[in-house]
Amino acid sequence: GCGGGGSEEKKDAAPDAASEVIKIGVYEPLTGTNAAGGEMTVEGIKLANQLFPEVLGKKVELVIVDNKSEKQEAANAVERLVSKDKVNVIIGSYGSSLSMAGGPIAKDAGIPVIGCSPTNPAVTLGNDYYFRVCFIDPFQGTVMANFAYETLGAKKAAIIQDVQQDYSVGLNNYFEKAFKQLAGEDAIVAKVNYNTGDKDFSSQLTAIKDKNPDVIFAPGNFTESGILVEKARELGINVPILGGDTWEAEEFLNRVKNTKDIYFSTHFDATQPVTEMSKKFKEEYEKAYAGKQVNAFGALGFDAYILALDAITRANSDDPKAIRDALAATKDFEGATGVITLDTHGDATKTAIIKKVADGQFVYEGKVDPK
Amino acid sequence: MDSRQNIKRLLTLGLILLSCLVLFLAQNHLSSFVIRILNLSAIFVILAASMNLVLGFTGMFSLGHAGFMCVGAYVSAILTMSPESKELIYYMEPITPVLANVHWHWFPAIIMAGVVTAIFGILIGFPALRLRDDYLAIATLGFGEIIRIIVTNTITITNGSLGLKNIPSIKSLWVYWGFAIATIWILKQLINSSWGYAFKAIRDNEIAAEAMGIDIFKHKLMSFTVGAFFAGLAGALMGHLITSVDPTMFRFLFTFQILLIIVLGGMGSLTGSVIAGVVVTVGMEFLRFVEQPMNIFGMAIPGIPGMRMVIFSLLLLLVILFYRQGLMGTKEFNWDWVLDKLGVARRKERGVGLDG
Amino acid sequence: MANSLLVTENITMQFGGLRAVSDLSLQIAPRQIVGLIGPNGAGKTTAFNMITGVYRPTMGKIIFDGQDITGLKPNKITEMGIARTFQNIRLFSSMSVLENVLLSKHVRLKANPLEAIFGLPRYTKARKRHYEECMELLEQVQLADLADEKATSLPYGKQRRLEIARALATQPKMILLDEPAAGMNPQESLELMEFIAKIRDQFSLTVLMIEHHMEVVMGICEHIVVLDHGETIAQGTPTEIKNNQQVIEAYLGAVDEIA
Amino acid sequence: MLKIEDLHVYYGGIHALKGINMEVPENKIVTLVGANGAGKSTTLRAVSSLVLPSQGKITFRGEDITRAKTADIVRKGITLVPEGRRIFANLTVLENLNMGAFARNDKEEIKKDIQRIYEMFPRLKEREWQAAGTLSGGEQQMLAIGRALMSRPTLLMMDEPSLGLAPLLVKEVFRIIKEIYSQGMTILLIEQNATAALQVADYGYVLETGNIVLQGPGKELAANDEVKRAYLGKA
Amino acid sequence: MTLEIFLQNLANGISLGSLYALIAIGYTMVYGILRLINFAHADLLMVAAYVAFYGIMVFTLPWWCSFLIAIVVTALLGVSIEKIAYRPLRDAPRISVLISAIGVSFLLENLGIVAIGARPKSFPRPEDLVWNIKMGEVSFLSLTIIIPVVTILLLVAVTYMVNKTKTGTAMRAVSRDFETASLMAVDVNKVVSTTFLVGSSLAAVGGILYSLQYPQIDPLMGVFPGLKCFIAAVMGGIGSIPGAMLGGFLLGMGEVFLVAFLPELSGYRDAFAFVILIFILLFKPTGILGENVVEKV
Ligand SMILES: Nc1ncnc2c1ncn2[C@@H]1O[C@H](COP(=O)(O)OP(=O)(O)OP(=O)(O)O)[C@@H](O)[C@H]1O
Ligand SMILES: Nc1ncnc2c1ncn2[C@@H]1O[C@H](COP(=O)(O)OP(=O)(O)OP(=O)(O)O)[C@@H](O)[C@H]1O
Ligand SMILES: CC(C)C[C@H](N)C(=O)O
Ligand SMILES: [Mg+2]
Ligand SMILES: [Mg+2]
Repeated sequence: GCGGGGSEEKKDAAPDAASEVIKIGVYEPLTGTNAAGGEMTVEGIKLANQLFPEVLGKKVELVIVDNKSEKQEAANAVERLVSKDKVNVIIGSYGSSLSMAGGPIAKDAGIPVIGCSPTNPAVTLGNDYYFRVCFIDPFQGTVMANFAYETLGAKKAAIIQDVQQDYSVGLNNYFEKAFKQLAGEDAIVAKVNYNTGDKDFSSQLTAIKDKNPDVIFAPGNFTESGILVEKARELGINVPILGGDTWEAEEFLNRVKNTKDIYFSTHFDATQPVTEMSKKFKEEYEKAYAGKQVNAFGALGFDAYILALDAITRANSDDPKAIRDALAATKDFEGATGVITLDTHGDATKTAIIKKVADGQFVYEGKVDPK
Repeated sequence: MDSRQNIKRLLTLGLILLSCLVLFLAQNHLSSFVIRILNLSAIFVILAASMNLVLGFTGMFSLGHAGFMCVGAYVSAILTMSPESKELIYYMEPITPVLANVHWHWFPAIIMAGVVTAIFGILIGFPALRLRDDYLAIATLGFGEIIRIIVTNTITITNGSLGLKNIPSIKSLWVYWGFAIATIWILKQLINSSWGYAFKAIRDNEIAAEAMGIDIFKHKLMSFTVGAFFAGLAGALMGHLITSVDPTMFRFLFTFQILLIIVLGGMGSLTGSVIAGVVVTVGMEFLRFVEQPMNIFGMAIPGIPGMRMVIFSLLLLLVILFYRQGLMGTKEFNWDWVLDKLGVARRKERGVGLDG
Repeated sequence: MANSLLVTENITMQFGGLRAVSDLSLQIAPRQIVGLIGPNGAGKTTAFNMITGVYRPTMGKIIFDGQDITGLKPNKITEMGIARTFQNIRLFSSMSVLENVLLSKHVRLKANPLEAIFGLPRYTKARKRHYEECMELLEQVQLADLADEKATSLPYGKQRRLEIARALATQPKMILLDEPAAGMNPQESLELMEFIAKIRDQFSLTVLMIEHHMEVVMGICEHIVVLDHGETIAQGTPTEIKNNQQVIEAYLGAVDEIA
Repeated sequence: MLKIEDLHVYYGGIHALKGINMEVPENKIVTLVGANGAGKSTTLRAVSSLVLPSQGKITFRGEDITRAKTADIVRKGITLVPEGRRIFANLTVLENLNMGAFARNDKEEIKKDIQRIYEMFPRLKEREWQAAGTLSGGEQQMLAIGRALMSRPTLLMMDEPSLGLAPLLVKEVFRIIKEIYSQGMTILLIEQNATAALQVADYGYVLETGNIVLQGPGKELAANDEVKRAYLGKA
Repeated sequence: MTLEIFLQNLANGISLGSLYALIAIGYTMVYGILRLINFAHADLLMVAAYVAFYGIMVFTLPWWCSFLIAIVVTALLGVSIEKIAYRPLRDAPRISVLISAIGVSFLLENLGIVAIGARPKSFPRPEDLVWNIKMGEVSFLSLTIIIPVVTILLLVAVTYMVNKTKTGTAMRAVSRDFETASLMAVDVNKVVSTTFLVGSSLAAVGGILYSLQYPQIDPLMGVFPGLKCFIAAVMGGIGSIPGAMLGGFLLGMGEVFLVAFLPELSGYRDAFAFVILIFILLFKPTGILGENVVEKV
């Protein structure tokens, strides 16, 4: 009939029960602006697949599609996974907005998705087929505000945000709220913006320098952030600079390794194994990808995969609906990044790790458990 | 009316019925993936055809299409999203009360998206259309980016970079292709009309066109505005297809993508835009296989992300270097051609679009 | 002059430091053929450009058919009844001969685009009528058999004629021709001369033309205006001009066989 | 000196030259006359390799120059004054003249030649530093000829040098043609103004839609009835 | 705003502005001759950066040697691009050449992604080239001085070449009329190649300095500076070399001071570039120093 809005699906039959393999679809940005993050995540997923190639006695087949860091491609990718490749469960995607583009399609098709690192709350909101193995930005923002106020003793903070990144804007927003609560309404002395792709931050930083904050909160893509932090030091801004989980990347480290007082929250630390799986992950990762830094995104990709297998085992079925139900019931699952319990939204309640840069390395600084 | 006219009428009617049948069959028998790709094709067809009006037919080198899409996408999204959704989504700063409780049906909302975008088109056209060639190109590209940046920064209306989600989803081929066919028909009628010839005259020789009594500015603005209208429409449809929008979707690179479709199809050919719109959209999806791991003669080749864009750019270069007219040049599909092929007798008549 | 169709009152065009035309005053009666001559760069084309609205005169006034048209846009002026051709041919290259001519009717079309899109009768009828008028016009200028040819594939001489036909299709009262015989050999020039005389009679036109071919100018113009360095150095009948010493010095040169 | 044999040129589907045979002897003025679109310009353009013939042979002093590079043809001594002047509007008069001598490296001689051109056209000397685009039509034509002479051609081809010029200037142009001819140059001239052209020419060819239909000494052609009727406008 | 902060901003503005100017000059040169917006110019920055990167990091060549190789490779690449992708389209409509340029640009970017991956790499900063200078409260990198100096030297060299040498005159002649230039015995292809050689070398120098200033390189790194510098070139009047210089400085300074004086508007920084561009074009439709090429009727 004529008319849109209808959301009932007729043809997308669930994968036939008798199929020989279980398919896990992966949609990640492998090209475009977010490619680096997608690449790290996929490394973790592939590693997990090598270690655990089977479930329920069937072979697990990964179907990896590139979403080009573009929303319409992300939507196409998920549609393709659900209807052409007929996957049983999906993993993805680095970047909350890409995840939001894919989410509704998976939901309509009744295929569960496990996000690795999308931390924006809106990803799982109103979508009971979307889960994630990471914590969310409100938590992360609060953690960093507390850290700044309590541990670093900061009274005045400056904020730099990438106005084009929902992640950056969202996280800053939570930080701002939490920090104001702790240090008073006037505690944010400067708030300046930049755009994705910018490389010149000198004027923003000069403006901040003028305001003399005790700490700078500057979450964003590690590409821009690396240059930003380096520039800040060049300009003689020596106060601590704080960021979020995206900073855990080799590229960022390379930029800032000669500086100090760089802190960020993340999901995982290889030197502080929290579970058996953490150790295993670290060992295997170093074996498989010699020369690369063990990182949180790889770990999260790894966790998403093993959680999917766990859910399939618990459901004892490859039926997506059954897998979804099993995922929703996830409790105390031991992943590489920690013990994962999914709440009613499908978000992981997990410990946040704070790391800092010292001696050219990311070093464990502390951890904050969820309340 | 001679017999040939009647035959053409019948053929057109037949084609319409056939399209309906095809749509009906497709809607009911194709997988949702294929349907999505076809829907996306329809959007690109609208985009390419409307940009072709401006670029190919009126000769204005305008690159603001992505910006116009952005406007359309947001207008329709904000008008159709449920108040509850809005409350949920606008968590940084609440939406302005004026818009908080609007909740329209998608059809008027999409039309409204076109209208609002057309108004933007007029506002931008007024200053920009005094410029020409590369200067016009860079200025319109600039306006497109400015729109996007404004959308990013007006948080109480657009929710800024967080974008919008939970936009009511439309999946039906009928809607997308309905709009696409209507667009093509309207543009065809316009292009074959006296106004269409005025556009082409401006493209061919502005000074002479003006000397023949054509108000250059008015006609340019008209073409530009019509182009903006349909771009807005396409943007709105894009929003309903993906169900979430954010400003980064509408970078100027998106405009280039449409530009490439036009050139591949043939500047100044609507038929070309339609064919290339579908071929490129479907082709890009088809080309995914080059990024999948492959087994060639027992050799395992890992998937290389980005490979299909390499192939796409190579194909583009080959077309432009060796087949620069594109698929159709400035030719259009028409029944005369078909009938000639079929050997149906033809009375001498002139192709000046009097039936338009 | 009360019965003049076109009057220019001391029009002047200044480009930066250059005064391309100064104080040009023309009075052209209906159905007259007037020649505008002068050395290269004298300001003839500039005078045309002022009259047709391409440039706005720095000073002076232009009255056409009793109305002040100074500074109106070219399309408005065309609408009011002045059409022109160009020194270098400017046809619409993507269009056929017929389409080139038909385009000139756009300015006379009384309908809106929506009527055109939905094919409503007011539009289709007008269009049909225009089509017939244009075909008739092409018959008159002997281009009818080439109606479907691409305009720019025509031989040069015919392109020039088409340009004139296209100008005529706007239904002008007056037509301005800028060097219509340029690039024609003497024989072709003679044919063109006859053609201009013919259309003047047929469409009861007023003609103002720029031309360097003296056979044409002297043969057809009833009145001649001579410009040099923007100044009007002489006006009068062909015989007067031919014998004007100043004109001979500045423009014609000593009379000999090369004309 | 220049010999063209069975020259065919196509522009896409248009067969512009259909087998032209002609010859330009040393130190003569040869003229090509014909209606618009007859193929006169095309012939000269083919000699300069600005269009490539599909068939035929062009030899210059016995050397085959068909399809040689334009720049090399100029170096061999054939220079074309193109239709419509085509001066470099953004360069000064002096720079235009220097461009004419682009192939040469004899700086001193170039300077002398420029002075000679200035003697020939005192107007150009006055405008030495002016951007050429702002010159009047007649001055531009002088410049175009002067520029061509700067390459010290042995064969100068001129395509409608009097186009769009006022009568006085037309006379001037013909005076110049005679002058350079008297200095020993060979000239191949195209003119719409057939009357004048045939008067100065030693030999003439009449072109009609890509074919040579008549040829003969200039004065003879000028007297030919057919030519008179078709091109000279005299019965 | 204190004096220090003002001086700091000035230093920031100068280094950004001269970087923009340098890249804009390359755009303008190519545009001046071929009337072509050479989109691939932006990607030549990237190529130069990667060649220099691999030279230093993988082949452990001294930095000056790597830079030299990078300039040569990029220049040759630029010349080849013209030969393969633009020359065959010389008599085609301008839009075809433009599309070809976009195609080349896409190809270089995606080849880059396929061949070296999309992840950014850290560009090395040779210590004898980059060090920190501190003058009171004002602190800046040596690059802040090096970049403007290099830019001005190159500007002078290019201006001299275009206006005073035979090749330069030929370039200007070719820019107006290929055919007539060839009638002057000018080898048009050679002149165009030379233009690309110079333009691409400028892109290479720009790319290297850019990577030193913002030492993170990835296959898409050229897109943004490419767009910005193109804007700068248009602002100054595209085709005009001093115009490109002026546009580059204006844009760089403008951006820095916009954020400096109105930090709350820093999100509009990219829009700002376009806003001044459009503003300038409205008053001077061919840019500040652009020639007014009115078509004579
Ligand atoms: N737009 C303009 N800007 C500056 N100067 C101009 C402009 N248009 C014309 N001129 C100058 O004004 C003068 C008159 O030019 P115009 O074209 O009117 O001459 P003309 O009499 O038509 O000459 P010709 O017979 O060669 O066509 C010339 O010196 C010309 O260079
Ligand atoms: N670039 C071109 N493309 C297509 N056809 C062309 C081209 N140049 C010339 N022609 C055609 O070739 C034929 C010969 O043209 P050519 O210019 O040689 O004529 P001509 O004798 O010099 O005429 P004119 O007196 O107008 O200069 C004409 O039919 C013309 O239309
Ligand atoms: C910046 C992003 C790519 C990653 C981030 N954690 C998000 O949720 O979006
Ligand atoms: Mg004139
Ligand atoms: Mg000719």
